[in-house]
Amino acid sequence: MSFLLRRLLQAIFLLIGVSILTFLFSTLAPGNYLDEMRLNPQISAATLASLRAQYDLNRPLPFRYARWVNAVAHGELGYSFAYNGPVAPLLWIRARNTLLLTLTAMLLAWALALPLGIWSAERRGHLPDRAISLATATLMVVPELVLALGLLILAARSGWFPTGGMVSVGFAELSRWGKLRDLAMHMALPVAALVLSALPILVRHIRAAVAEELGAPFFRAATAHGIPRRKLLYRYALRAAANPMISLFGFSVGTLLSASLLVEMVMSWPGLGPLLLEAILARDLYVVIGGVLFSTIFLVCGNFLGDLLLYWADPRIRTAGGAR
Amino acid sequence: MEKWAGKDLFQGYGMTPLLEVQDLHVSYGAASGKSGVALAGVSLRLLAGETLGVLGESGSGKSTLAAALLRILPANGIVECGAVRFDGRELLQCDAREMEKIRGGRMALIFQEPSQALHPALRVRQQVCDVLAAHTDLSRAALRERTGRVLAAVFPTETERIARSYPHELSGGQRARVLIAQAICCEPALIVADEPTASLDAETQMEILQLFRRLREEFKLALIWITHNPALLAGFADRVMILYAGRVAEVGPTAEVLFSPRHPYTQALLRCLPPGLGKGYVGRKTKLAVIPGVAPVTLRDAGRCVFEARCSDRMDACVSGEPELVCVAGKQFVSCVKYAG
Amino acid sequence: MDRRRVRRWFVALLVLHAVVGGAGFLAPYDPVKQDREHAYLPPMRVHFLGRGHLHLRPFFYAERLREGTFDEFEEDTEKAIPLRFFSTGEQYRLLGFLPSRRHLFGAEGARLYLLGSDGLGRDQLSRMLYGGQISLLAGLLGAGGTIFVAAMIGTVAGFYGGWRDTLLMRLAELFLALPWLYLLFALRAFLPLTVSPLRAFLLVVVVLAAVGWARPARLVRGVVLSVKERDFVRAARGFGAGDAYLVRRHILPETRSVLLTQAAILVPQFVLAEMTLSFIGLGIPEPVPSWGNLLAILQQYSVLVSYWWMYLPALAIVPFFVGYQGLANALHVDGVTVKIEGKRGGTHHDIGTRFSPAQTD
Amino acid sequence: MILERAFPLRKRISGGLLLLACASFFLIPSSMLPLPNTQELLSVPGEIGHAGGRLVVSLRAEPKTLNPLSAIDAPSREVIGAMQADLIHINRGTQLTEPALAKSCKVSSDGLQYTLVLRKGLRFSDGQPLDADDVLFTMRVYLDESVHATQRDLLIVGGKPITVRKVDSSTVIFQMVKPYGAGERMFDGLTILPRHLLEKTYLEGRLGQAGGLSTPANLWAGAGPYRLKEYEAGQKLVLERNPFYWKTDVKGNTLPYLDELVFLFVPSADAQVLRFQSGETDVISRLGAENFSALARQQRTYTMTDAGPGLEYNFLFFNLNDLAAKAAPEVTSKSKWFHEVKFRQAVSAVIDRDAIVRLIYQGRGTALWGPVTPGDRRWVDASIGRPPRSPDRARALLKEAGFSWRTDGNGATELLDSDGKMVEFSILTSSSNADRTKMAALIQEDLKELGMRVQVVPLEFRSLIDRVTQTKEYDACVLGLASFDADPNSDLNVWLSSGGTHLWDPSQAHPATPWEAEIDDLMEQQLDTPKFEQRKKLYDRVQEILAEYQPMIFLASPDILTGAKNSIGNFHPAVLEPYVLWNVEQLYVRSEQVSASR
Repeated sequence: MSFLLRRLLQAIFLLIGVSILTFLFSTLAPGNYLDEMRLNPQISAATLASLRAQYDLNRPLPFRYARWVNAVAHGELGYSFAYNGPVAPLLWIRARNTLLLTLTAMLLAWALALPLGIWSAERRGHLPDRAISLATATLMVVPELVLALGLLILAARSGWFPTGGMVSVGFAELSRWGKLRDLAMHMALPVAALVLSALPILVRHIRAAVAEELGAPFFRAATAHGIPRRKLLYRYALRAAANPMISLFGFSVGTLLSASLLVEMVMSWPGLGPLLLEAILARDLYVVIGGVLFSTIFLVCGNFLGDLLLYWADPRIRTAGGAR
Repeated sequence: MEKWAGKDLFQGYGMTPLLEVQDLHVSYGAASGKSGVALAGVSLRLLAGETLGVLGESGSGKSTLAAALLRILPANGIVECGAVRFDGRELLQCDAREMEKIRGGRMALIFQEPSQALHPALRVRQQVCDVLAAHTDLSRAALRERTGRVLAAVFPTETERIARSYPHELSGGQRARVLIAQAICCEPALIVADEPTASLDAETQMEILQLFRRLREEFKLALIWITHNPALLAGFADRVMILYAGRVAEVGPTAEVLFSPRHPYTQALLRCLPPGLGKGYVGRKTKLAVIPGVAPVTLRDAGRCVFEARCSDRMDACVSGEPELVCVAGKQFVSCVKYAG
Repeated sequence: MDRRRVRRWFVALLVLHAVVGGAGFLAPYDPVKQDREHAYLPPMRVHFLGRGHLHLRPFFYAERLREGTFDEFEEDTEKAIPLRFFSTGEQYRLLGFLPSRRHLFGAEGARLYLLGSDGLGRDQLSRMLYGGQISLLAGLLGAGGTIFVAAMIGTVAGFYGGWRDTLLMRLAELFLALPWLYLLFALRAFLPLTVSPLRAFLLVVVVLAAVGWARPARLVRGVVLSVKERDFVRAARGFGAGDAYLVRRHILPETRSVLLTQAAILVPQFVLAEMTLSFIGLGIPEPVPSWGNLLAILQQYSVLVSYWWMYLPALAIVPFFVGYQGLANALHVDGVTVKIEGKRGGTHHDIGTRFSPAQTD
Repeated sequence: MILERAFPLRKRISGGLLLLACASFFLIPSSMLPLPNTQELLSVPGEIGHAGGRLVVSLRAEPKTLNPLSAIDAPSREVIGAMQADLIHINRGTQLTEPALAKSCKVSSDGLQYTLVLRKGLRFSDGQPLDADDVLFTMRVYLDESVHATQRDLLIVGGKPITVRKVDSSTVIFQMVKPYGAGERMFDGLTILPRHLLEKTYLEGRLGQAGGLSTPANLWAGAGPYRLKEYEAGQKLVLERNPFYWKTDVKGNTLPYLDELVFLFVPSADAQVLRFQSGETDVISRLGAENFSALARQQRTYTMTDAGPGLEYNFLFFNLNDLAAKAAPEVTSKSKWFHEVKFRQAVSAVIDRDAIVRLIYQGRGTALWGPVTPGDRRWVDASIGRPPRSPDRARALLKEAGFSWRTDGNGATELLDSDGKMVEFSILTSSSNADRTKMAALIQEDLKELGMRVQVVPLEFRSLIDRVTQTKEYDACVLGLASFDADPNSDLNVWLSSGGTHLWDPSQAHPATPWEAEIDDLMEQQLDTPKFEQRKKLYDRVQEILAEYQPMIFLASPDILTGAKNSIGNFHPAVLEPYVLWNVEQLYVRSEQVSASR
């Protein structure tokens, strides 16, 4: 219980730290939301000045931060300059869309990476391993951006998949099955891009971790006891190799909200990514801070999950008292 | 002179051996292309219920022998030639599935270093249970029940606590007992124990040895007991085999090999025992100059006696060819030119 | 275990780096020199046969724009231009200091675009070669720095645990959570406008390294945490081994495989990070080429569908990345075997003593 | 629930009518109320189309608001343009004004009074009538300082806000203190707001925040061809046909033709191209030349159209701010070069504008020597010289200004100023605009020929604006501006020395140079001059001064490049925003496609 409490406290401190630093960075970054209006000849300096005042942009940083904290205390995340409205509802819907995408991608990536990594580790130095190594190396070389674009071109050329968005224009008119199919078709490309970019890293880590255990004495001992190969690999080796993999898993949960920024941009997936990037470029301060806080919360949860899993998977840590 | 080869050696025994190894050659390949020979023509026979002690210094091929018998050599280990007949089956010809059945089933291996031979993140009960599950089709309940019985056999007290523990929560001796439980749970005909007590203190060693004695009786076990400590074999093994550089230096009944060794190597080996253990060999503790990496062993055909360089009784004949095992007295066989011809 | 494989990859990488290092000699032209008549010129064909008979010296035809188009060219078969090897051309400095005018090949009368030209008529081959210099330097420096910092922090956190662990890991989380785009904008604002491109970029690489440590550090910490509990470490501690000794002899070697895997991932990642940076205006500024710059242009639909030779820089990167990963794998396998044979006690002492692992690192 | 909420409303209606009103309220939905016979509709020329169908358009970013008062981003303006209407409208095709909600406009002889008569029977998209009170309300809102309406500055003429008064329910008179040169054009974009929906919000002081995208469709209305149907965050905005629209085609069919107008949010230009290419969107605009050619090369079911030169002008400008305060020696010496007219003229002379047009716009653009592009047909000054590129002339100019050359160790020439300092500076560009970065690279190479050492520094857009308008720490910058109207007034803030967009030296208290003072004078004069010919003469002079003193070195103007599926009828892209949707009420899907897409 005290363990949980301590993690919670740490999480709160982390959130405070992140919010303060984000505030700080945002002030250090040159320009502000109103700069674009500066280039609009229709808008006079007087109007700009009054807008600045309205948005508190000429107030000192601590004042703005205090205001924001106060708003958060009242369950609001601040106000979007660009959208002229509260931040929280803006973020919620997009966070949901992002999660739909990244969660699917993450599960799929792990589901693929585990057998591939283990197989590759088992056949270390043999043809399958080499083939997998080459494939992961190649995938790693291809930048995520180019990968996503390549998939898009493929979609455009072949016409098999839609080239972006989350649902078709006529989504509302479809049957339930049609809707599901439509969503799946739209998800196929971004998920593929995310899986392909995550896969090489996962496979390599899993391979490295499992390969280490395959030569371990306990593994040979278990072999000598005639435990079937499949069980050996998926239970003994995997379980023993869990430690680094759990860290990685915690990380992939933690980055669920932020991992897909580029892919969302390219595939015009209505997630947090495009919103945040646009907000950063437009200096829409509170949207950015809100978004960062959202992803921080996920990161905290991911780490927490990772710790819990580690605690569960490695009894040695457990007996050490969990004092970590 | 009787040759140590083929069946003739056991004619006197008058029964089919449980395990018969013939002319086993094992080498380790390195990706650099060179390969090293770990076993160069080892042959042995074992009867049901018999205990064979295998004695040798580090690097003599003891562990390779154990691994080769169960075909769990590391990926770069290759059985070059030879035959391993066990229980009427040619093991080197079995497919992977058959081998899985035999390992831990009819033939079990007990690893050295009990602290590392157990999975660090699984409970003891689970690890024993997994072995049982691999070889039987028992229901969950039956598996659990039998696991409990097996554990009770090695841990008369505190059975339940130990069953629930993780390996790192146990003492060295307890871990060794868990390994034994894993090995005996499917009532094998043969257990290969690779220095099972090497890392234990003397008292625990004795306890484990005691346990083995009991189990040997109870389950009619044949045992191959690999060790570098001759003291453990006295009064425990039926016969002793001395390995040197992947070759059998000497083999014979325990008492004869330990108390009247013929091979210069055996003699040297026993000379470095602590005083008071072997009578007649109490002397100055002469430490063997073990030079790792001086390796006539990497050669398949050394063309000379592999011990020649370190031998105190060197003769000219030592370099003229590899000596063959010859019978010197009763069931005692030695590979040394001194006794040849 | 596999000294030969390690050496093989190492030599392969060395050759690749030498190629990039010798860009001045191998590249026929100055990478920033524009040729406004030949924008988006596809790779030229080098001919051996012309007008029915074999030529001793390979030659190519000058190309000119097809009437009324902006990116379609045709060969001017009237103008055959012989290829000259070891020709004199624009001045360059080999490896940054040796001035020379000698190029592997060149031609007089028209420029030869072996790999085509970009939107401003700059030679792609030259840009690829020169671009590699900056990108690789950035990748190596960045990854080296990151791994160093990560190993330090991860080990300290994992080994000492307690408040140090908490502090460092919270810090890592903080670093992972922050919107770095902002910081980079802010950083650019603080930089003077006209720092030399290389220096501006190296600075950003340093920042990236400082930012990038969080993830490998966490992985290292995970490994250290579990290694710390292994018996041989406990044993060593029991023997009275000091912290420094333990870390050096037992903990750090165990983290090696994770660090190498991370390094293998990081070098390419840092090369690619430069592309993202170029995209937001923080990378190597135009017109200086870098692989990031050259790839960033692929984001344009038109380039992606019309000018296939603009993909070629991606191919240039492949051998390097494959090389790095091959090297890391070879080292990595090595790391694993060290552990099996060396540290986990003498299971295979008989092997271990004879095939002592190659000390490759 | 509905009853309870409806009740207080009905209470206002006096006793006897209550029952009747109550009945009609439930029986006849307001949208079904018969239209009065007296409705005066505007009939517009063009192809006769078919009713029905759906048009899908992509927007580069999500619109931020539906509220015309606070919309400043292009996507919002594009969406609002389809939902709202103004009294007098600038026809994007002809670039001339034409009647819209107002059927006539009379200007008094002194040019100070505009009498506008509204069409009869006008209704907002929710069926409520639109009359003079709505116009008064709208003007009141726009002029209210606390609302921060972006249109407010336009409505202040001669330092005084325009006043409005109502004559009768369909006639209003706009009164100003000084004549206004652009005249009726100022009414364009002044969308008439529905008083019945917004007055309460306005009085509560929350009008600026109203009209967020999540506004329920029944609480938002306009007089434009389409009305809000639904919004899905991050994905799309769907508009539906406004049944009360006031235009018909020449055959008397009510407009608009389309049932639905769908805006998809596609956050990158290249993704927009892809979706158009794959047929997911029907029209595309704001295309880069390379993407345009790439699409044109594989056109199948769509046709690409080059609408001709637009109003965007790209230019290089030097930092001409008075930086005496920051008297770092290298800043002052740079400032000295930049303030030297001959230096700027030399730079202009050596820039290869044809190469810019060829390499960046693939020929789909025009080289510029002055600020007005050929797309601005009525205002372009044809007499401005178009000297070809001449490094020799540039060198002569530099020599006259006291610069000299020397050869450095590597055999390259270096330009030195009269103090022997090497000429070295940086050019900022927006990193998100590939075209301008490329322009800067071309200029860099051109200037190398004069021995100038130039570095291109691509910066993220806001950082760049911050440098140019706030900190003023820069040497030179490549930027582009797009006039939103073909009238000099739209660029007033760029040319007036007091203007915030007077980029090279913004917001001056007093004109820093005589020629800037002259431009100020000329611009003020044309503002008060109602006659086009006179204004043109004044503005021509402005263009000549700019071309001579080169505070901005004008480079090139891209064509407006668009495309549409072959099935879209009445597609006539214009060079004014919104390039393809300006006649959205007339766009239609050809009949075979309507049935096919269903």
